[in-house]
Amino acid sequence: MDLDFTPAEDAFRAEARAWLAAHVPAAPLPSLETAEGFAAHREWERQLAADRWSVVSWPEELGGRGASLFEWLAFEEEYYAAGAPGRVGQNGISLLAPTLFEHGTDAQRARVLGPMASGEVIWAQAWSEPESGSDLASLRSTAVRTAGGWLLSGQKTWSSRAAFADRAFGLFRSEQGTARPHQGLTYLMFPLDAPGVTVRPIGRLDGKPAFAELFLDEVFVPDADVIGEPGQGWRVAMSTAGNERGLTLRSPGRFTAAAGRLTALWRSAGDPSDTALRDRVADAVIGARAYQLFTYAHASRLAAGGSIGAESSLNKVFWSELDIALHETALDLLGPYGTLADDADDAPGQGSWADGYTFSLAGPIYAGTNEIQRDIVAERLLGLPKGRRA
Amino acid sequence: MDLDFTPAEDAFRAEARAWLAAHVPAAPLPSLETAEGFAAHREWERQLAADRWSVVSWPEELGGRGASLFEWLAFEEEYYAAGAPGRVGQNGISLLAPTLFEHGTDAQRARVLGPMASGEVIWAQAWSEPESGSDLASLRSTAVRTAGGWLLSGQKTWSSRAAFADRAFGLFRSEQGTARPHQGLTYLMFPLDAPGVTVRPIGRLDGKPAFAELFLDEVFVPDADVIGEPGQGWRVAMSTAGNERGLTLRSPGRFTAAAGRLTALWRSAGDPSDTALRDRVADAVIGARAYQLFTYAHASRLAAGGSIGAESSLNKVFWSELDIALHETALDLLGPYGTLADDADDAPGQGSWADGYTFSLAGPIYAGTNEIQRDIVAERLLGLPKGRRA
Amino acid sequence: MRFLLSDEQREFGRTLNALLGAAGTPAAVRAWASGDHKPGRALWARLAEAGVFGLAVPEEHGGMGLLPLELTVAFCELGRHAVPGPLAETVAAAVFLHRLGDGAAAGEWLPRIASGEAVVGLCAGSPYALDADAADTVFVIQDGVARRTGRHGPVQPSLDPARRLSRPLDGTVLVRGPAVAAAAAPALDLARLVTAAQSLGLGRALLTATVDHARQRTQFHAPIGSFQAVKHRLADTLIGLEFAQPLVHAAALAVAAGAPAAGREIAAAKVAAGEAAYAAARTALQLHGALGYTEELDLSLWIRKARALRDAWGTPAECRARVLAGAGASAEGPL
Amino acid sequence: MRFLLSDEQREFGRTLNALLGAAGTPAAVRAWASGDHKPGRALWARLAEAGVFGLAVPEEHGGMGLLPLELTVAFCELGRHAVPGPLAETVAAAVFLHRLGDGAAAGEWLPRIASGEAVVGLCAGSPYALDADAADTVFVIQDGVARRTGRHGPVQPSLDPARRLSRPLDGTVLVRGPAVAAAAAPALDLARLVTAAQSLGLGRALLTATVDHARQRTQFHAPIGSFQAVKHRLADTLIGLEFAQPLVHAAALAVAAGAPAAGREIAAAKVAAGEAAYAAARTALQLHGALGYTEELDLSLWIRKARALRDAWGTPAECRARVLAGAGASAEGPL
Repeated sequence: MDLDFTPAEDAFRAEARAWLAAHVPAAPLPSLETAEGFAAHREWERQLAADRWSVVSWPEELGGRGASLFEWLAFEEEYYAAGAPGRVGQNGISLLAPTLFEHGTDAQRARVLGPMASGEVIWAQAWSEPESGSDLASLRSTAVRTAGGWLLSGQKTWSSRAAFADRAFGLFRSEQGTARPHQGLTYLMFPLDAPGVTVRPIGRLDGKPAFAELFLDEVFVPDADVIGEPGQGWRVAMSTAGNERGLTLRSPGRFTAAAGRLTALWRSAGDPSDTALRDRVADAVIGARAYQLFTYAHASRLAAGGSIGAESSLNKVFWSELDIALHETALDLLGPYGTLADDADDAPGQGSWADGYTFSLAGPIYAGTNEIQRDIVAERLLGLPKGRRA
Repeated sequence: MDLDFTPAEDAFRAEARAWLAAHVPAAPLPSLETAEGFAAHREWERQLAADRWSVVSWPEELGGRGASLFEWLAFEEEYYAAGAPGRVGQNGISLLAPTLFEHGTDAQRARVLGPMASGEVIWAQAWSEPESGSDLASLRSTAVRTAGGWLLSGQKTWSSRAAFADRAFGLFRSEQGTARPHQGLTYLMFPLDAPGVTVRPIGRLDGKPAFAELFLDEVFVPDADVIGEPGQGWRVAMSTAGNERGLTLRSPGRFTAAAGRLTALWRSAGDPSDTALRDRVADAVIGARAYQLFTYAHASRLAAGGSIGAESSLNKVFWSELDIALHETALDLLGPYGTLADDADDAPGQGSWADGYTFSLAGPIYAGTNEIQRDIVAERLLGLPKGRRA
Repeated sequence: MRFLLSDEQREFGRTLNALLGAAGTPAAVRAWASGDHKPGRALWARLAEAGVFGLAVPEEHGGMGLLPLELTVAFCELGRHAVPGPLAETVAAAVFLHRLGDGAAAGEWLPRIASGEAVVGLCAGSPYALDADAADTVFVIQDGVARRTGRHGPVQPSLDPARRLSRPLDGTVLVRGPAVAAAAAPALDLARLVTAAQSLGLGRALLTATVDHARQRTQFHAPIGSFQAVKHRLADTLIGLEFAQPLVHAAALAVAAGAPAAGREIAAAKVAAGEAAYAAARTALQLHGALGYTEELDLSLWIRKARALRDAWGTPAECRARVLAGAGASAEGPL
Repeated sequence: MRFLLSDEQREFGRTLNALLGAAGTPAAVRAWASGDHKPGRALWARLAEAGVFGLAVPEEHGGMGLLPLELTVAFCELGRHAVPGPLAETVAAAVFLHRLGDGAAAGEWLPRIASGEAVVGLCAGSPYALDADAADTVFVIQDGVARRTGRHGPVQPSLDPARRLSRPLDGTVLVRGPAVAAAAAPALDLARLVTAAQSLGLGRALLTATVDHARQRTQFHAPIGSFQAVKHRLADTLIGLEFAQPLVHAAALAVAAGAPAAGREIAAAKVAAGEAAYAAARTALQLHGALGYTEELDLSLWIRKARALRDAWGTPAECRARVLAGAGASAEGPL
């Protein structure tokens, strides 16, 4: 058992660190949730891609560096520690790409992944529907067979950043009246500027249009944009959902960096004799370290040929609660400045705490609510009997 | 709206305070959970009764003082503040007596209440059975009709202090195969030294025999010892259960006194700059005050002719969690002395924290688990739909 | 003892509840947040008419004397409807002016506060004044000096956009010296008390909305309110609020009686009500799911306010310290 | 990186688990609590035979050198079976003696620790020594002086009767001066580390027993483990333990590597493991209901130990302070 990176991994980390030090913008980019900020972040994706830092774990021929899981973790640690911008390409890279690697055709990969890696095409997810939140299998949007493809109709919602994105991916009901709701779903990709698509931005709690509703009215999608077999969408999607909950969406680097910033804030602004706040800062540090180490253990298991299943539900509950507690602590530390929005003149300089706080509040909700995750932990990891939840 | 006691109530409080100051033993009595301590506590009940302090809210002709609810609350505040001994007669006084007042016959009241008030007869409850904890209606012990009475058989458990008590009361199934499990139960009183009764003490977490199992083998009980109608035991018992959860079993005086002792401990042993502990001490004080005021509001509603139903479930959850948090705080404050048992030579003098801690841990379990209470709060007070709980 | 609101007090609360329920407060909150104070000022006038602000103004200035209990009844309703504006600040300023002994300032402002003509800011213990851009004037208490100013710096957007924070600038000195602190103490205590009451109402509204949602929203073929995890979370939210409420009322009684423990009672009420309402907001957000995370849902106006009220006029930490700063327990109570 | 126990380490844990599972530890714990140390000493000898105590003793004294990771593996199993005795104290005393540079004491005691002949107490930072009545000797570190004693005051009953606390008395001075503190630091860190590991195993056992109970116990015509409130509480218990475990292992690696952050890593592990095991005990008690509240159930032996281990060799507050006392975060980690 060890926690040692290889010399090659260390070199990889050092190269990433140097590149980030040279390229991360000195001033934060404008908010990702505005047209201006979206464009700035897209440009940042282009910059990352130009030096092959946008998708380090992809094969070299697709613009990556063939980075190992540990290299990817090291990169993420460096990325967050450097205070680099949020990844506007994240939905495509961490949700769609793994699905394409596993279930896509060569042609799809060749066509989709390059522009995804470069930020030329930004992807939005289109999972949820107004009546299907936790109960995702109850989707109602339809895909109806037509010549050479499918016609999509219905309503999707909570589509992150769809207001500015280029394309979207999601599940649609292609067969009615199946025995179980998970059957008869098809996984499709579609352009957000296609005829029949209406995108209505939705304001987040802090007013920023962080997601959108999509209204689809007979939107044509060619067969080439179906991923996997028609009707098998649930199975195809589950690998993506696993990714969303598991390793990729919330890399430990995010929390180790945040805990580091919190510690710095506490050392500079906190009262060291205030043990109540000290304990909470320490808990954030301990939690971030635990999450990092837990991930290292999982990565080691994967590297040794193992797999991860319901364990990702442990992750989800842990990081989402850690994230809220960490940001609440920061707000309490900052006192009257804690609630100032990031675009306030007086906003505390040491990182975007208010924005991060608002964002953290979504953690226990999205990618499967924590209630659902705890059910999964109890039933699949502890073997407790299934119940009606009620 | 006011929080004022009347001059008469103040006089009552002052009289109680004076009596307690003169009579509360200087050194704590031996543990209630030993034969010696049980006897000492029974003697204390006799002393209370001799000066009419054992059942202040009962009518004068039964040994009480006809105290109003507010006088009773004031008495309890004084009682706990004075550090007076635990009430070995409590099960009879707060669980059985209210049932007798409501459902008993004059003859039963005349026969039972006097010796109960004087401590001559100490009562134990016999509710739970090995397979019936939260699901009390699933009782299996039986009462079978016989000439002039009933024959009780079966097993009861978690009967507090039954190891030393004289008599017990509980529910028995007198009809089999009723449509609903709550039907066909009968409420009976029986002597613990009757032929056919075997009492097996059970050690509590701290080793003290705080409760017992009762094995009943055709124990004869005359008709005179049935409370209410045979078969109506559930309805009869529910008034007692309401009492257990509601006002009487955990009077606010217990928590206001404990919070006061905790504050004194913190002032003497605590580090005032240790805000983490300070906040927890403050929360105990706030919680105790909230519980006291909540009870005053309930008492005011009762005095104004109102009634209390499912609200007692709010009480139960609140005081039981307050009690644990308060005692955990005390243990943390005491550091290495916190876990010393009360009979340790070095035990901290300011009250029996370790014993109180162990006792507090039972709070969320007995008198209806907090899980059940939260179901009741959600369904009856918030109107949420009933579920299968699973 | 009759620790229950009187019929009149209940009726007063019901009247305000009905008034505010019919007044379209969410639209007023949204306008306020965007800097349009007109609908909010109209609401303010109606609240004054209903007698809210007069509850903090002595009779000689057109008010009803200081009635702390009635103030908590009113502020509970103001919180229940997420009414915008420097509400706590205005009533606290009234107390401050009355106690300050500056006859001119009191004569000028107290009648206008009572009548609802004046929206008044108060800045003390924080660099920011709430809603100075909407206020007719702002009183500033700092370093033993009381000032009055009409100028303020740029509005600082914050987590609750309907709470518009800015730094008061310049101003005229009203009074210097120990009289300032003497007048400030009861004023700040009152601000804390009514903020606790506001939290309580806010939390009640959040709980009601969330219970309604949980009864209606169906997932896995059942209303989510039938899931035990949802039930227990809502039950805990109710418990938090139910046990905070008597603390708020008792604190108001202590203020009315001039009890030495009043400051500690208020601090206890503030911790309990502020934390209960914040927990209610977290519960509301979680159980509404993504829906609760949008500003489109009116509920967001309530959710965003909970944390700000928790910290306004005394953070939980400050209030906990205050709870223990004093005489200590007796048989009559732990405070 | 391969942050996984090796096959050998796993096998070592399994062997101990099997040994202890077959050894009837609950009876030994009950005997220990009543002052009869014979079954416990027999268990001790078997653990020594399996190599447990040699993991803290240098080779020249009959041990295997200091192997912190293997120690955490072993102590996790000791905790899982609630093994009684001054376990952490004996291995920490070994480290202390080795570092102290008192050749005579080391030569006398280290071989006997490795072989299991000696049960050794250690008293530092607390007035009490654990199980001095069962120990062959007790080392006392106080005010820069290291003493050894065979005498102790009366046993003080405590919440965990199987942890017998008493004050060490008198004794012979071994060493005075800065060498004592220098030797004590790594010893006390090791005591803290293995106590964390012990908590982890204790928590695992509590969770397993409670899950089994929840699957079997029926109320309202359903296993209580099908109720969502029960499920979620058990899920949270698992989460606490799962995230504590890598902290324990990483801390052991840091000790083995002599890393400057070792003390902070250990403190982090101790907070997480101690609190997770205590939470597991609270969960076990609550979900077993009255049954869990009896000493008759073997589970009580585990439940009672959780709080004592949470506080032994560093309370959560002390450990949290230690986590922040140091160099601080870098991209590689927050400690």
